[in-house]
Amino acid sequence: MSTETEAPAEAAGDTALIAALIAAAHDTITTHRDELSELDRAIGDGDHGHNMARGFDAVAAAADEITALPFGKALAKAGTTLVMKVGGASGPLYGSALMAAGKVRDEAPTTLAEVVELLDAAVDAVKKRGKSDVGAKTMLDVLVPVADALRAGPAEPLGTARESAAAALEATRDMVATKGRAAFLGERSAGHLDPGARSSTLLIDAVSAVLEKS
Amino acid sequence: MSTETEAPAEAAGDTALIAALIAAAHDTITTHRDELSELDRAIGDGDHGHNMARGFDAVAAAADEITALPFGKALAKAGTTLVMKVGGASGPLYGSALMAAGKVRDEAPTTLAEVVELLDAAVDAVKKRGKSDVGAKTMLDVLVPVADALRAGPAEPLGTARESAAAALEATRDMVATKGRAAFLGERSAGHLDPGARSSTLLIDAVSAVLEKS
Amino acid sequence: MKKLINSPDTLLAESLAGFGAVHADIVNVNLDPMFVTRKDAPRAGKVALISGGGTGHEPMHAGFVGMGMLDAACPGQVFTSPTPDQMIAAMEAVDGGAGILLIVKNYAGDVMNFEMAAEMASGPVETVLTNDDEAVEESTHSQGRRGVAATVIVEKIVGAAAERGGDLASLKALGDAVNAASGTMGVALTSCTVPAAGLPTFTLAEDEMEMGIGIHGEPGRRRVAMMTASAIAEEIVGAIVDDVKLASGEEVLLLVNGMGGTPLLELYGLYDAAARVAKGHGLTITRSLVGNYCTSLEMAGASITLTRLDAERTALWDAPVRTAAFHWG
Amino acid sequence: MKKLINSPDTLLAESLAGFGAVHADIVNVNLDPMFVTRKDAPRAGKVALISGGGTGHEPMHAGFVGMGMLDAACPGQVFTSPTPDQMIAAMEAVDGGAGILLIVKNYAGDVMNFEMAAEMASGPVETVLTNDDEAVEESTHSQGRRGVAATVIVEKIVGAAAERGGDLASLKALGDAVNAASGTMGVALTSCTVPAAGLPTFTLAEDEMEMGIGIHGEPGRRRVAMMTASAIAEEIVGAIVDDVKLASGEEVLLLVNGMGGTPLLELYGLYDAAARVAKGHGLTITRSLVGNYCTSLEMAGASITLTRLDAERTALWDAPVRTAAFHWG
Ligand SMILES: Nc1ncnc2c1ncn2[C@@H]1O[C@H](COP(=O)(O)OP(=O)(O)O)[C@@H](O)[C@H]1O
Ligand SMILES: Nc1ncnc2c1ncn2[C@@H]1O[C@H](COP(=O)(O)OP(=O)(O)O)[C@@H](O)[C@H]1O
Ligand SMILES: [Mg+2]
Ligand SMILES: [Mg+2]
Ligand SMILES: [Mg+2]
Ligand SMILES: [Mg+2]
Repeated sequence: MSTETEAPAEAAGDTALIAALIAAAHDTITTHRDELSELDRAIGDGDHGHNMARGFDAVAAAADEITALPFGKALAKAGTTLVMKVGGASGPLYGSALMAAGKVRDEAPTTLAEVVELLDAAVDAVKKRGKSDVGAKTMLDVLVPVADALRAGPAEPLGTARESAAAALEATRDMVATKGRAAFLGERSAGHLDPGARSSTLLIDAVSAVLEKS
Repeated sequence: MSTETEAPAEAAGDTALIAALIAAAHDTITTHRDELSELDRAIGDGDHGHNMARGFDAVAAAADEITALPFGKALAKAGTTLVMKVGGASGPLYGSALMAAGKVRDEAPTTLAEVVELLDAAVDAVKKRGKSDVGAKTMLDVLVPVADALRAGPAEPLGTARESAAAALEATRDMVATKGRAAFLGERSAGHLDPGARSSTLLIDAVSAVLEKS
Repeated sequence: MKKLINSPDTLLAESLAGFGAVHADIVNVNLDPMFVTRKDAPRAGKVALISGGGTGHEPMHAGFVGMGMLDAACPGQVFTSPTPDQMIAAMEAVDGGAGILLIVKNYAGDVMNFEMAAEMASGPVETVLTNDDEAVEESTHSQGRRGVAATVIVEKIVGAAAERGGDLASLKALGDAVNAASGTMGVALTSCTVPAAGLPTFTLAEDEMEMGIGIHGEPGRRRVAMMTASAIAEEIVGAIVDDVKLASGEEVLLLVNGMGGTPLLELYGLYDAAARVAKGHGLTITRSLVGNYCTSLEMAGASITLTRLDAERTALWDAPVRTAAFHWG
Repeated sequence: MKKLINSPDTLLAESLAGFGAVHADIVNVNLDPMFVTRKDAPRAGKVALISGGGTGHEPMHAGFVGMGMLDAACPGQVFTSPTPDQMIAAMEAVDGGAGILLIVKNYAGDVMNFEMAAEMASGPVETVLTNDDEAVEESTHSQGRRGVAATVIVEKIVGAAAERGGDLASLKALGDAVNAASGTMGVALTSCTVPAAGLPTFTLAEDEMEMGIGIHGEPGRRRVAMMTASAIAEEIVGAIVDDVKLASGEEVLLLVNGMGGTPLLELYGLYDAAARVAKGHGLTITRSLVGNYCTSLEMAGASITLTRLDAERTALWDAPVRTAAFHWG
């Protein structure tokens, strides 16, 4: 993907892109399943990796159906699938995020501005569904900084996304959680990465890698 | 105590003897409470020391009442107290033993033969109550050999009682239990001393020590 | 991890199948998606009560499905909220045309999943959020307190009111009121082990306990040296009395709830201690419950709940109930 | 040792006091000597059923005192037989003039203590000895098999028959028959800890279980590597079917009983496995029970019991019962 305006991807192109995105997301979540649950064991209930894996297994299983859809509808369908399969907090959050992003437009984004638009829609949905905002030690503490960094129109958007995600994830370590299960720990939640922030970072890395090749 | 016939002990003498016997029995059981429970943990349910201590605590608490009785009645009363306080298998067994021994005659035994008579009555009661006999890895495997050794009329009855008890106790180690909880272990009960045999040995030692001094 | 299971992956379905077979006179069990309904659902003209949440708190909630209590329960994965598809299917199965009341424990996951289901529902839906856990500081900008054992009491009392024909708005108000009149706090002596995780959620030393434990093994107020039953009762009952503002002379329900791995012998002893403390605060215990009702897998520990009673709540508590876990009246 | 108690010495009295307070509508509790009677005892003209045994198996036996089941229960110290003074006091409290039936689990201590009490009693006394544990080899010269979870079934069925006015001889015969028609075997995943001892009775490695465990932590048939629920069910149900000679086509009651530290989630899963195996043997499961009924303090594990049913036993099982632990009909 370049930062310049390109011709809209064709339907066939979307299919391949969607398939690649699904595969990459599924792959990274599966690979890091135990790490995510381990992080969640420290400040939550130890199931985040298993929740996410259950959800992305279902998305991967529905790949044929999803890839046949226009990009926006595909996002929304993946979101619904997550909602219906994940359970826990992360299901409605990631699900609502994808459902909202999918509503922005049917076609795949072709400019950085359009990508930011999708991200913003996703972030808004997470905020609304989670009644939360940045600083609560959640996935929003990765998603928002990444959206902001891309909004600034960096020269190397993929590198910027990855770097800002990594830095933002690390920044969740010192935060005291006020939302989600980790909030029950109060001050004791500090000193650990947020599992949802980590899964967001993984997904951003996976998407970046796909876009890099496409 | 000598092996020769003596004049029957007077009431006052009985009181002192009974008091000394109660104190000695109570003392040895209390001192070895944890050891007895430890033995029972290996092949039973780990409560023999606690059971016996509960019983002899009650006997000691009733010492004033018991020592006021003629020797035979005192034995019987101690037996009833054990029955009502110990619970478990050892309560009815030691209780029936003392109750039966107490019925033999009112006066304290003054000859070795009379002591053996009491022991035999006690052993019979245990066999009947426990529907058991020697070789089942129980207290009978100490009580019977001691009675037999004394029946032979040894020159040093107290030493003989102690030695035969110690040897008999040790002999329970290789036995396979067929009565009591240890029987549930089958072959696995071999290799451990029987807790009831150990408490019998302790009581025989305690009684011997009292008689030695009297 | 040692558990009496075939595998963590099949446990839920097998357990639910077993539950359905044992209680076939009371419930229907649906395995895909997973939900449990009362045998005679839907009840025309009756508000349908639905609860649910992660598995691992048995008998809550499926054990409370039946006449006089819940119309349906949706079990999620262990300690994980159920998903909207389960809730929607359950709603359809039990909807009697008088609206649906969701009883939801206040956890982000449960709240959001039930919220999505409610948004997708066609008829009127109200939600009672339970948040009785005194161990968590209440604060407006945070997640707020957890819903724990008082959920059982809310489900029983509101369930009885629904059975009597209460309408949706009044049931929602009753549920909120009972929740507000309740406080709970728990202690853990050991951790539980989530089957899929295979490792204990936390560890406690041989002389430690966690005061204020959550029902998923979330840490509590503080980790302390083992306390006696009386000292535990004193701290917990005191915290509830303060927060719920229970005044001397008031009538209460006292629930001593086991976390799963503590025997009844100890729970009744803890009840004795808690009752003593409650009476010391001038409270009159008019209803009692002791047992494993809102558990945390095999965790050793217990929670104490006090609920302020009045004549109506007492009558609803006593009202007939026929579920796997509750059967009286 | 971590327990929710004040001290091992006060635990029994405190727990029993709590039990009495919570179930004051069903039972009377006497603390010295310790025994529990049904509220409306004595029942004139009714045979009085009395059971008892060491504490640590809750809800057995006090939880089974009430209409349709036991007239009295005598709790001993933890895992220790109660004493004759308790039994005699209980007999006097519940004697309705029609005789007394003792239901006693076959342990040397229980047998001898109840025997002494029976010898001291004035009226007619009969005893049903339960010995359903398949893990122990039956043999005439030995202690014989242990009484375990089928005791619950004997108490329920004979209790219902007594409530209907059965006479002493017929109740004794019924109890003996139900016991003979039952078999049980259990597994332990962890040990329990007797409060007064303070240490686990035995230890199992992280991958071991004890097959054929007793309800006091007595070792079983053998120590084995952890097995799946299905494999456990296969071995246990197979052993019972063989021993009780259950033939294809027969009707049975299937009880999956928790040892205290295993959650309902697993017990229902084990039920599912056991039911499958029982059906594989051609049996028809017409009655079921799952839960913690004959426990071993906080031990993790479970036992499976099968009892051959007939029309009479089934009707007696279904007959009304009002105790702390059983309430139906
Ligand atoms: N209210 C919320 N807003 C935003 N993110 C949240 C919120 N609650 C939880 N999260 C995110 O969800 C993650 C936990 O997800 P997961 O473990 O799958 O669910 P659960 O907490 O129900 O077990 C947290 O690490 C956090 O990033
Ligand atoms: N049938 C019996 N005959 C003789 N002695 C027995 C019998 N059963 C048990 N015992 C003795 O009792 C001892 C156990 O006593 P204890 O631990 O107090 O009772 P329980 O076995 O009921 O816990 C055994 O070590 C054994 O010596
Ligand atoms: Mg989680
Ligand atoms: Mg013992
Ligand atoms: Mg979760
Ligand atoms: Mg014992």
